[in-house]
Amino acid sequence: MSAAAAVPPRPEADGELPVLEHAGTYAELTDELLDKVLRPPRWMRPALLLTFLGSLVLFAAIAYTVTTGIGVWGNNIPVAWAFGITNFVWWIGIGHAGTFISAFLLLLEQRWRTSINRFAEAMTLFAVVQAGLFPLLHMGRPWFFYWLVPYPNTMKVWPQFRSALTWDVAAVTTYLTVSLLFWYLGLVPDLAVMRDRARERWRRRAYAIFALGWRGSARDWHRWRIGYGLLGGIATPLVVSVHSVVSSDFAIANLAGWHSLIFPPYFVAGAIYSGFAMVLTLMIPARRLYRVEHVITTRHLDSMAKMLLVTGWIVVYSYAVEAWSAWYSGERYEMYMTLVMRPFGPYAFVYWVVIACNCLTPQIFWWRRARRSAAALWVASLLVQVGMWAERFMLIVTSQAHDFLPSSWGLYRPTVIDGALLFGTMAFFLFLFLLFLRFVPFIPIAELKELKHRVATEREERVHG
Amino acid sequence: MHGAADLRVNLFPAYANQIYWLAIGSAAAAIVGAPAALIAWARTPYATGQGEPPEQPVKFDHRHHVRDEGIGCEYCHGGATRSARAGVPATSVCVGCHAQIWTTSPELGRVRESYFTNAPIRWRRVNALPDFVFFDHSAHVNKGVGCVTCHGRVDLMGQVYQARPLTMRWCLECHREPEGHLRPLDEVTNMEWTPDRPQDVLGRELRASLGVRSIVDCSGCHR
Amino acid sequence: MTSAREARAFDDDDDPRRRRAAALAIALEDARDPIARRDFLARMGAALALAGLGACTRAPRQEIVPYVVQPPEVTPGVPRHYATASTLDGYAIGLVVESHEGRPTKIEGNPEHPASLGAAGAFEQASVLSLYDPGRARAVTERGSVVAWSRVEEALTRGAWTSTEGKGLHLLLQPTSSPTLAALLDEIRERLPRAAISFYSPTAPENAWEGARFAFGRVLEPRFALERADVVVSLEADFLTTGPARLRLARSFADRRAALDAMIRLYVVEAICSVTGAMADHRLRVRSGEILAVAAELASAVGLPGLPGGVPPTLRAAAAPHRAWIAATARDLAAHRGRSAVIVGNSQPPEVHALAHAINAALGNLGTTVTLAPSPVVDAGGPAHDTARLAGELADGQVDTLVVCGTNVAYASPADQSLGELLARARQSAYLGLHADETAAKCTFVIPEAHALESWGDTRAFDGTASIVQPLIDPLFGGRTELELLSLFTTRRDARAYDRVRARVHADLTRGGAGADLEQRWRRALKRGIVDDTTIAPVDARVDWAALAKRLARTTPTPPPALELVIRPDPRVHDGRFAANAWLLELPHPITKLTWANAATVSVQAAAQHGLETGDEIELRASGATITAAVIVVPGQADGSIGLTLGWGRTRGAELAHGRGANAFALAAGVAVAPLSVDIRKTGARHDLAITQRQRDLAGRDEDILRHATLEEHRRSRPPPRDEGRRHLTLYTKEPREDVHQWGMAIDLTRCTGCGACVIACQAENNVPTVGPDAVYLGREMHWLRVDTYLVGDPEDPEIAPQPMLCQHCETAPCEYVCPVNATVHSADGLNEMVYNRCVGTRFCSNNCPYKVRRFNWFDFHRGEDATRELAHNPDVTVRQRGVMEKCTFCVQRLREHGIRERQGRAAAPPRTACQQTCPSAAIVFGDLRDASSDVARLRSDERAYAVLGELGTEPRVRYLARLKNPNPELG
Amino acid sequence: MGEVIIAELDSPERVVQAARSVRALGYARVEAFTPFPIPELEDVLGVRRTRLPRLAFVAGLGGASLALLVQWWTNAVDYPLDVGGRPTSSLPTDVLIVFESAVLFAAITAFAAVLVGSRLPRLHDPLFDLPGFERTSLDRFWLLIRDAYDDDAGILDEAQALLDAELARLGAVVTRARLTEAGA
Repeated sequence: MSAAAAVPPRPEADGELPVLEHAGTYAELTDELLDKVLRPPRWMRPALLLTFLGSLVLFAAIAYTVTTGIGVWGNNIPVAWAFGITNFVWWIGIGHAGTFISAFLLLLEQRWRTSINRFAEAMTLFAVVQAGLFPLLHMGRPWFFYWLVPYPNTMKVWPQFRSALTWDVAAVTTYLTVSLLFWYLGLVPDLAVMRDRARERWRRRAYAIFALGWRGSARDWHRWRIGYGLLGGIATPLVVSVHSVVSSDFAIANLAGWHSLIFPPYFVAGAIYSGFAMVLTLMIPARRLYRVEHVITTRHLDSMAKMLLVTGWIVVYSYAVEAWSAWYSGERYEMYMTLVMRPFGPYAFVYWVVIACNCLTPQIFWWRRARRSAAALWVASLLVQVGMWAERFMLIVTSQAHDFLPSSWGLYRPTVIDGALLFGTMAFFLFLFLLFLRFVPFIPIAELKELKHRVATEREERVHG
Repeated sequence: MHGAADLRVNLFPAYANQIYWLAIGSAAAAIVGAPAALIAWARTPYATGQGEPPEQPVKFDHRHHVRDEGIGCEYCHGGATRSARAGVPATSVCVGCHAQIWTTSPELGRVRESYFTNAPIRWRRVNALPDFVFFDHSAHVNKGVGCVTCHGRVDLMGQVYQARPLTMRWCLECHREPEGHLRPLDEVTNMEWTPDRPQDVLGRELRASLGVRSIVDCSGCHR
Repeated sequence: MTSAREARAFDDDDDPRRRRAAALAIALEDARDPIARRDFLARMGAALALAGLGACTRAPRQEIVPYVVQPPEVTPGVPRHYATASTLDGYAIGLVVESHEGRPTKIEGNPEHPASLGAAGAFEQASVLSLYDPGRARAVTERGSVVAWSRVEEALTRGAWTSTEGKGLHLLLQPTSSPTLAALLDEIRERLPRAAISFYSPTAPENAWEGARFAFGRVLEPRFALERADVVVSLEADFLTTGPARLRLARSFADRRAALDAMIRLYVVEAICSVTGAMADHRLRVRSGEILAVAAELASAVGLPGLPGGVPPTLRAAAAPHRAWIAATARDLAAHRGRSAVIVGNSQPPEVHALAHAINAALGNLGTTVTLAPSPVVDAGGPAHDTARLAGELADGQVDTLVVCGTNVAYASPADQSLGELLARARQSAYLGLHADETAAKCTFVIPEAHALESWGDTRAFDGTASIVQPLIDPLFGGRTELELLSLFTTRRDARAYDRVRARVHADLTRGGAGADLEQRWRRALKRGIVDDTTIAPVDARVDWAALAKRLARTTPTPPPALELVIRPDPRVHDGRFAANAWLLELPHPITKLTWANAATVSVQAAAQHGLETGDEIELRASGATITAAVIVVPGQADGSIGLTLGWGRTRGAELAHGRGANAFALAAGVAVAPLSVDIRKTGARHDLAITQRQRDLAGRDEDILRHATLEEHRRSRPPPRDEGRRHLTLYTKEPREDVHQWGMAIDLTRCTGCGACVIACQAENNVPTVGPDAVYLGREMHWLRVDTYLVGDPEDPEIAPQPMLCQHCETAPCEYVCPVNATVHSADGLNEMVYNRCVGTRFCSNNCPYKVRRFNWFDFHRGEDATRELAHNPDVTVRQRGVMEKCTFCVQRLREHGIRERQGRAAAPPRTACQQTCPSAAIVFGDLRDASSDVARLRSDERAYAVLGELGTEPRVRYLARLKNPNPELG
Repeated sequence: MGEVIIAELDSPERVVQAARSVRALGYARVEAFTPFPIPELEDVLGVRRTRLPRLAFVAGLGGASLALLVQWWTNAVDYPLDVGGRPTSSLPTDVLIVFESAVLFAAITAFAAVLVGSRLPRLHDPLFDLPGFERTSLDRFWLLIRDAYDDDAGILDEAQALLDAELARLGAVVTRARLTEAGA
């Protein structure tokens, strides 16, 4: 039952669009948000089934790869890394925007983060799950994955900690754990609400088990707020460090086009850029299908569009720096890679897709009308995601394809299994995301009520001066 | 709006908390404990294959041959001083003596059958190293490493079993500080030898005199 | 193909060796159950480990199987080496074969053998794989069904020819120089005078023999001593990789190449690019048909005083456009009288050979750089080498019994002789061959031939030196040697090959005098691989100028066709006899880098003219037959020529090569046949050519990768002061340890010809798997050592520069610090170790290696291997599993073995890597850098030495010496 | 154990005023149950500032030092290997895993501290028996006065009446209930 009348957006105190237009009481707001879960929409079951079938494609491709060998992919010498690592960097990049929204904007106390932070954080979690698949699946002998962890074995041999891959293991597991804890801590109060409001007894029991017995006393809230803020505070530098570590997979190598100091900030900006794009891609349809335009208002669209513009420009700057530093360094191999091989080599098409999608698309957000049109944002977000995947593919494959010795130049062609893995992970990601939407309120109820209370008190002060 | 009344019933009995904590505690213990258990298990004698004498085609008793008859190791396993593999005696070595004594013993039926039908005796390997490990007997035997160091007191074994874990960790201990395990060359096959002087003193001397190096490079054993 | 089990049922013959072999074959058959034990473990291990239970399982029980009676000389674990020899077209190359407990695993050259000097070519190295080829013929069959040997004995010794003193009996053999076989053939001729004996090989040097007869009136073979030559002119003679003395010539040529103060100069005139052409200082691109005119022009330019009337001008007309080039060459030859040589390839007509002999005579080379001697090959140049007589007799049905030994005549003979169909005309025919191939299909009896490593025999090198061929292993599939089969036609029907060879060699030894210590000298000949003083003395031959003039006057040069088809033996499968050998099929062609197929090579202009590019398919029509083949554009090939190699398009007997490449024989072509006129049509289809190196251009990186210059440029531009002194900035100061060896390698690019022998030697020594054409096309070949061939110089007529590229064992290796599990680390003695059992296959090390010399096991390449094929593995090297990285280890198994023996005072010579040991031109030098007197230390400090991609800071332990050429100042 | 007074209010401002007045009346053991966090309540009820950040910081340090120790001991002490000529242990390459490990330990400790601090996780809690408690997560704001009937001196004797008057003024629904056992 949607209580919100189609009230025209009233300017906020600071002249911005309103963050929340909900006239009803707390109870109405709570029940409205709970209905999203307690009475799932009609399309939920078929969507779950469809994405589950997609996930089966993924698991089939994984099983086939592990039992037969990496040879079923298109990888070869010199291009030993291709779709596998591209997907890994792309997925973990997408994850970072979720943490960025829920943690970094929490520190900045940006109001517009409240209604979308769990949505984004869940996207992070499932993106990192997809990303975590590839470092293991990508190995030639995945059944010895545990050798990457320093456990005392009967061989007295340890992992080698100068390699970026051991850093990756630490970074991805830490990131997954911190995201999970941060997401779950924010979720506990809402699970308590579900425990109290669900109809059937077994459903309330189920939520009660996950709500950990949350009571909502002032002492609990105090500890929760400090704890949640602290996790947010920890997660923000973590985001930067994780994607810097992921970028160091390439930066510590000596390939032309890989080893440049711009990579860590370049990858982090690129990650947040593609992450916001994914948030938009998921949020705009969810917002319409669940009819919560009054909770996820145009203010959110506008802010996210600005974020796309900002990170877009950082990425453009990074491309420019990469090309300029190659030219300026005068080193033959770097110049060949960035100024000849990428724009005009065998993978030139990918390079120009990157330029079009990553550099040109966000420029439309200089205009306010574009920033506020959901359709424009959705299309732009898809283009940006395609552009960012293409950018990772270009960075990774072109540098390996035309390396130092011309005799070892070679090309990479994807195989069916590569494609199955890429789309399989997309399907599996959507499947997990739909499960999240099915069982957990994707808009944080407690935080939203607090926001509603704060917005109401501010409006009182403004009116009564 | 949901009827508020019917929601009040308490969901769980009082003792549910204990079960809850137990469940969470055991889950945490499993996450930490399982790998630890595996790590510990890998070091048990069962995992390293120690102590179980495999079923051999002929019941050869080292106690009798070594202690009673005083046959030295090199008589049957002479390859140790010259080759990577110490080797197992050909049937002709057994028949060398057993053509004269115990010629009709049922225990030696398989030996005689092997000798006359020219079909080798298929012994079961006791001290088995993985395929990717290239152990060289001659390198060790000529550097003062005794047979007993790795094979244990074979002269006391009715049926030969693996006496040492033979894990890489175990080999590395000796490769790191060979002094602790060296003996004079003429004592290599002496199972009952004990150092007359403190082992580290004797070891340092032997290490210098025999030119023993501490090989911890991977290609020392893996190639 | 019949299984070993059937073979056993019928093999009742008495030879104990054959019974043991049959038992062995059955044991191997049983060992190859569908899920081989090792494979089950790998699969089981993978499943368990995936469930994280890897630590729970224990290694399953293995077996130790000792001897019943241990031969005194055998110590399990210590390899033994035996001398033997391999024969190609009748000429021997002495070999030393390493054997582990009676199982030959590695072939090396015999340093004392004149044709080997310690080196071995690709064919010799790969022959160990042919021994264990599971596709070999396994049982004696009669029209497809297995029969006993006694049936063959009874059938072959009965026929009309027994009563007509052998009329109707026809023996078709491979050309041979074996004294024992020659004696046996004499025995047969004496007993059956009217029996016909003929020899056939598509690559026999018939033109050379005929050419010698023109010049000297009798068949003589030239022997070239390039160590004494300053100038060499090659008329389409690829003497560095073909011909009986190829290894020796490669060594002497390379020696004189590397002696910068007296650097040899090479002129080559050829149509198709060849390895020798790549080494030429000046290379004239002309059609193969025009070379007769070029030879005539050269002869007249050099001046033949003895020739009445000089060289007929009609012959020289076609060479007009190249007169200047030829004149300069002639002047250079004249300036080096007595210290030069003109060499002609087998594909050139006899007249060119005669002219070359004339030129050598005129220049006074005869006796110094060129000596002539009768051929060691039985009946060389005689009528027996002409199959026309056999074809005629078969056609009108006069042949009662035909015995074909070893030569796959049905496939490997020009189609117009149609020997393939005619074979069926004989009443009964027997084929002795390694494989049940095309000829076997047409013969009544198929008898498995014993591989060279399984048989007794003897053979002679190019200079006549006899070598005894001794078996390393019992015949795996009950094979028989030629001697044993042909013994059926002599009185001593069941004489064993060993007895015949022993008798023959004793005769040679006693000819030399004292017969007392015969047994001891027999053993010495066996041990050294050479029978003393059996070399054929050179003859002081005089050119018969009158006959030569008459001959030249009679030859009317046929105008070369617009587009000629030039046929060459294939550097990998020769004439098709090695087509079942996976190593050779996957060896990249020295020039085109193509594997698993042959292709029609086309020049750049011809390709442009016909709108062709590499990978297109064309239809070739010549002498009434048409075949289709893929195209490869080769810069530097003559415009009017299309090149095609023999030996491909096999249909039977070479499982791996069936249907691969185009069969040149179908166009009625052969090496000795003059180039055919051909017309081509683009069919529009495309071929996925499995080429290992697609990018042939150095992209301006010559300075970093392959430094090349002329001798003058090198002398003028003294290289900058050694950068070794000024150690460029590095964060990692690590001085190599003094108390252990510090291994290093130096590769002299001036010496390296790019022949590829090192690639096969490395593959044989280190159990490197072959992966098949599709995997090579994807870029997944496994060679640890590859020969990169770049095109340098002007793009129109570029120079081909080979560079062997292997792991550089860098001191600050970029591959080591990126491995997450310590699977590749540096040893104290300077080796970059690759620990297969620790590798988890992230492949970051391959990405970070600037030389891209790391190979990855994309699949389990050893899984499908037959139990017989697994016998070829070197027991000292791990056989790698799926998902593991592998690379050159500087033959660490040899280094460790040497280290262990050295510390026990049993040390032999310093260790040598497999590639160094087999390199014909001694271009690869390996040794201890710490020892200043070692060659490698000297070469590393040579002024030509440089590190590939040195400024990346990898500090490689391999140094390359710049590739120098010695061009004639006149020709620029 | 014992009798408690529950005041149910319907807006955050009123619950803050109610809390202030209850505290003014001298009641010490007072708790509030609200659907969302209200910072002012914490000061009024005198909630001690949690030691969680300090705990997390210490855990972070522990994680960092553990990571540094593991990396140094494994690569430089237990099995030192020559890897690309690089030093066996160097800070620049170790610092990344040190930071990750610090973050991991800090986060886990923070999460655990939040739960353990509130003596969670629990399935059963006597508070759940109080009628209408489930509304505290929806839209009702509760005040729970535990020492309403304790007879120690701290509380004014006529407090009871004043309390009822004040709560009535704020429109609170006041009920009395018995807590079965010492629910925290």
